Amino acid sequence: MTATAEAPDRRSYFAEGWNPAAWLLSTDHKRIAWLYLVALLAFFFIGGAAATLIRIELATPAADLVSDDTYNKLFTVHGIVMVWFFLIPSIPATLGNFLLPLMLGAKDLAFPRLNLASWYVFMAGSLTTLYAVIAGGVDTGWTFYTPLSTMFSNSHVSLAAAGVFIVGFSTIMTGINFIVTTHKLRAPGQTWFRLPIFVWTLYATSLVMVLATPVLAASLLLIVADRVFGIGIFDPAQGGDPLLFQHLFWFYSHPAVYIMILPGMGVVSEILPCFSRRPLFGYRFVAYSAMGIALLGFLVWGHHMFVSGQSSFAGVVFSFLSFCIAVPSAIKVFNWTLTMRKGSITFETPMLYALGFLGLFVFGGLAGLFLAALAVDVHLTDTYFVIAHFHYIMVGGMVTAFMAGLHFWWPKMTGRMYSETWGRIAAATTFVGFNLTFFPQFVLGYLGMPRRYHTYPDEFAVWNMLSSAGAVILAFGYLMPLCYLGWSLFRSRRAPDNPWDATGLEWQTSSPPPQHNFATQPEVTGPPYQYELPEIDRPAAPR
Amino acid sequence: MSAEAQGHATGVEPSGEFGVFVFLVSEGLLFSALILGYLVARLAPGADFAAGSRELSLPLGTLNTAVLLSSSFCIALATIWGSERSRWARLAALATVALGIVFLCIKGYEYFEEAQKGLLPFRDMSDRYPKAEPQHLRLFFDVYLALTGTHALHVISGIGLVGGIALFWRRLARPAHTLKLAALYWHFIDVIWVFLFPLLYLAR
Amino acid sequence: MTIRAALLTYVGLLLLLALTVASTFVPLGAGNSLINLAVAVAKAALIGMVFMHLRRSGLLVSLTVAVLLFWICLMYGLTLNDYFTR
Amino acid sequence: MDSITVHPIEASTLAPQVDLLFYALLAFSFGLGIFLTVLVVGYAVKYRRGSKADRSGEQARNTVLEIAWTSATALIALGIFLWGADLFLERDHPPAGAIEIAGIGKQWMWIFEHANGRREINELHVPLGRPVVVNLSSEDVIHSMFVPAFRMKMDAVPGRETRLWFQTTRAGTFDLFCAEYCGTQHSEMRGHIVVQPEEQFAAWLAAAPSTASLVEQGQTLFRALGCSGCHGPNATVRAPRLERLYGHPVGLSRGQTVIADDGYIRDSILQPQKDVVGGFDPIMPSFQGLITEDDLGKLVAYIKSLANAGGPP
Repeated sequence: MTATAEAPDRRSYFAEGWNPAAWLLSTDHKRIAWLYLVALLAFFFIGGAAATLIRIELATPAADLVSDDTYNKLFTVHGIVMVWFFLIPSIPATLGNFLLPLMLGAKDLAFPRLNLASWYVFMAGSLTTLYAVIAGGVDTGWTFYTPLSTMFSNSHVSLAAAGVFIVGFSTIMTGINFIVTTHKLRAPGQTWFRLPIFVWTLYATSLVMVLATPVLAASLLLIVADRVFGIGIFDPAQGGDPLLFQHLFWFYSHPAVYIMILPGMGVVSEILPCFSRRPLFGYRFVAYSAMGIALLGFLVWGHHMFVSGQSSFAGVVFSFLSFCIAVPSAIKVFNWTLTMRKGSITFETPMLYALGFLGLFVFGGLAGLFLAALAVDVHLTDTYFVIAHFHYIMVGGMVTAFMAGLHFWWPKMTGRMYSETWGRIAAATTFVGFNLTFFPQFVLGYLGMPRRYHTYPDEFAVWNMLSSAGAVILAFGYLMPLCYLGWSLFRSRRAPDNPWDATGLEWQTSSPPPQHNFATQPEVTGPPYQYELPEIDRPAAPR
Repeated sequence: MSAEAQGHATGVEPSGEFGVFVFLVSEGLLFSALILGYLVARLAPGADFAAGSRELSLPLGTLNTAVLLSSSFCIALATIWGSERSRWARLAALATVALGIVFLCIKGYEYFEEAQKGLLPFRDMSDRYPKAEPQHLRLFFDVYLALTGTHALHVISGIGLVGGIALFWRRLARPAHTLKLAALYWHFIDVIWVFLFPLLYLAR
Repeated sequence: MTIRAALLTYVGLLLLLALTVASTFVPLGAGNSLINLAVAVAKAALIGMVFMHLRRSGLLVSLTVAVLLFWICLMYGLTLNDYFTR
Repeated sequence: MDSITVHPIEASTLAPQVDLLFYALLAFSFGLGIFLTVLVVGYAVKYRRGSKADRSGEQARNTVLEIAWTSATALIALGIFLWGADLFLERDHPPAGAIEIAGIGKQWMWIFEHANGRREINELHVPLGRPVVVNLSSEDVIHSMFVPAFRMKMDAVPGRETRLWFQTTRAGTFDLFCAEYCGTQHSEMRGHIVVQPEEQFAAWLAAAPSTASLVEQGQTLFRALGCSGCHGPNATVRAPRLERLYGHPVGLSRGQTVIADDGYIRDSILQPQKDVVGGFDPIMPSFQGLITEDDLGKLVAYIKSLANAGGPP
């Protein structure tokens, strides 16, 4: 505990012990982050494979690759895996897990064993669901709408729901751990307004995790109870109400969208200042807007239900609240943009991804305005417009931010640099591939193509073909980093402690960090993002 | 907030307590969501949902509430004695577990009786229940089973937790502190029942 | 929390239980539900304040409990907003 | 279709109004999106490392600016909200004199029933220019009736009745989709809306195979199911009479008064114990699960037809 007689341990966490137990039983948050990273990447490619099959099937209007039943199971797997086994834990459980203690100047999270347990719970849950998928599949869609899921589906709904339920526990554990860590383990001098924005967004995300996930648990519990015992709380034949399920489900699932996007916003808030060599513009407003989004995110779930039979009055209320959440999101975008002003900008891979995020997030967010506007939503809801909108936010936004963060902190995590050239090519490829895949879907949705359609009328063929073509490019964009990042682990030059010349406590320790993160307890003396222009761009001293 | 701002200065103890409370918030929302199902059914215009309440056994429900309140009292004593390093702490914890088991037994007996009457979905109700119109009763018992079942699962995990601490008392680094955290969970289960009892048994 | 405080709380809880059960035998219409709810809140407050020593916990823990109550209000308010206006 | 479509056909009175808002939003989004893109790309080029741009006088915050764009965003959002909500609320007010059609979703087909009893499957004929109300229900899971050309969509929820209305503006055949995922053959649950000029529609309707009208079928069911045994004129059991019921207030045993609308009649058949009429015993059995949505619609139609029948109650 005290740094008295012992010499500071300079061996990195990465080098220490390479037997399975040293990784699988480690309570070191940095190693647990790796456990999560490997698991999540596997799930990302499982979900991606399902998406690929979906896009191949949809390349032509007729059913020519898979049967309708298989198609339904494919999009269900894609949804469940991507939402719960990739997007929800993506940045928090990997980058967050790795960086939160480092950014706070702490030795570990508040509850290291709980952290390890959360990974095992995650694996138990996700493998349960995966087993349900292999054993025959689930065909309810990731939304599990009743009474389809309770009374009419003959697939493995209970098992899949149980898996998701278990993964929920892991999410809550991570949330608790992050909240307590942020409150209790900040370095001396690190006041709330000296925290990096990434910590703010992780904190906001954790709040949402702890407050929303139990409600998902309740709704899944009731579905399983209905299938097993016939507890018909959602069953109209017993006087229950199927819409209650939608209320409970979206009470979780809309805030869950913010679990997915908030950490991405945090990552971008770290990267933009670093590569612009400028402090983050309007730091306090960005921090407040993260908390604002976490709160407002709970008030808007009814906008998924405008045509569901919910009362018109409730529809109007939820529409109004949905427009309110546009405000904090817009604040962030304006502040990021102005951060670049009068900077000294360089375009390394993380910056390219971050700029890509900015573009895709802006257009995805603006599409949200269409869906919040009641009369327009009546036409667009349950069509490909919605699909395009949330993929712009979750894939264009979140996955791009995840890639940005992974490239930004890769040298810190591994102590190795990757190929900058390949990094830039991959960033550009994903950006182009993404837009080609998902922009046509906006048009398809406006034309009226409903989502979850296995076959479709001929008039939608051209745009679907374009979208499928884009998906091929996108797939290459995601496979490339897997190769060159993997390669960099073995054959690549060693990274310096602070390759980007960035501020923030995590860059003050070695790359990769030693087991207990810091040789001496760091102290924080000023606000974050104290970047200065390099010599070459420094203006003449003002008079 | 002054201790807060110090960050590292605050010890592990408040972290544990704070962590448990954050967890209880999560648990609280789980039950709130289930109770919302109850409210939606009960507040629906017309339906005589609360009539199902008359089919429950008020004496057993009252007794069970008293049992659970007593268990809370027991574990409160256990934490007091635990902080005084008294041997009584472990005994009080065991008494808490015993009361928890009594609670489950009574609850189980109630389920048994209700299933006999054909009120629970464990048996086919259309044959068993004599009235022609089981509609509202059925929904009431659906909600009843979901709420009390989830609560019973929490009692079971509480028994495991407190029982484990009592059994492995000597092997724990700080048994009294661990017990204090477990007690928070136990009291929380009690608070949930305090709301379930009037909602289900006293709706009439 | 002293043993005396715990004992007093316990007795108080049992009295409240007796009160709420007894009140169901007096037909008061909606008043019954109101009494039951009030008693439940009182019991929960007793358990929370004394047994869970919320009284002595710091601002942070109080805030945590407040967050729970606030979010329950959000959930109930916005959901029932639909059911009452259908 | 070979040409690339970007704009769906407008075929209802609502469609151009929704499109106006849609294109207004599109213009705003592209305006703002391109402005931000230009700004980001512009800054990226202008302030790239080593460029000759003037970097003096930079700020890390500007509270006035923050407040300005926060309130600007809020105001614009409020404007779009009001516009969208205003248009949306029209759905609660179908024009008077609309023709009513029963629409039933069922895995995996749409069944429509006209007032005169003519049924069609996966096709719906409607007269041009007349407002049409479709009363939606579902036999099994949630479906959603979606006609892109009308910019109109509504879920059909089991256990209750929902409603959508439209008024067509051009003749032709338009796509009808199920928009809510409803199981294996969800994407096959498609059909057409055939909009015909009034005379043609009337001819089509009249050419119906000689089935009885909905009301007549309802009357037959009313006897077949034994409803008339209690509710009929010669009934021995004391049950409320149904003449002049629809649209009139009913005093309930709980002391409240409700207006007997479609939902009330429906609920009274399926859940008779829910709203018992004052002065009567709760003896009616439930028909939940015993009759199909289809038959339920006929019964409701029959009971509605009794609204103007008979003498004073």
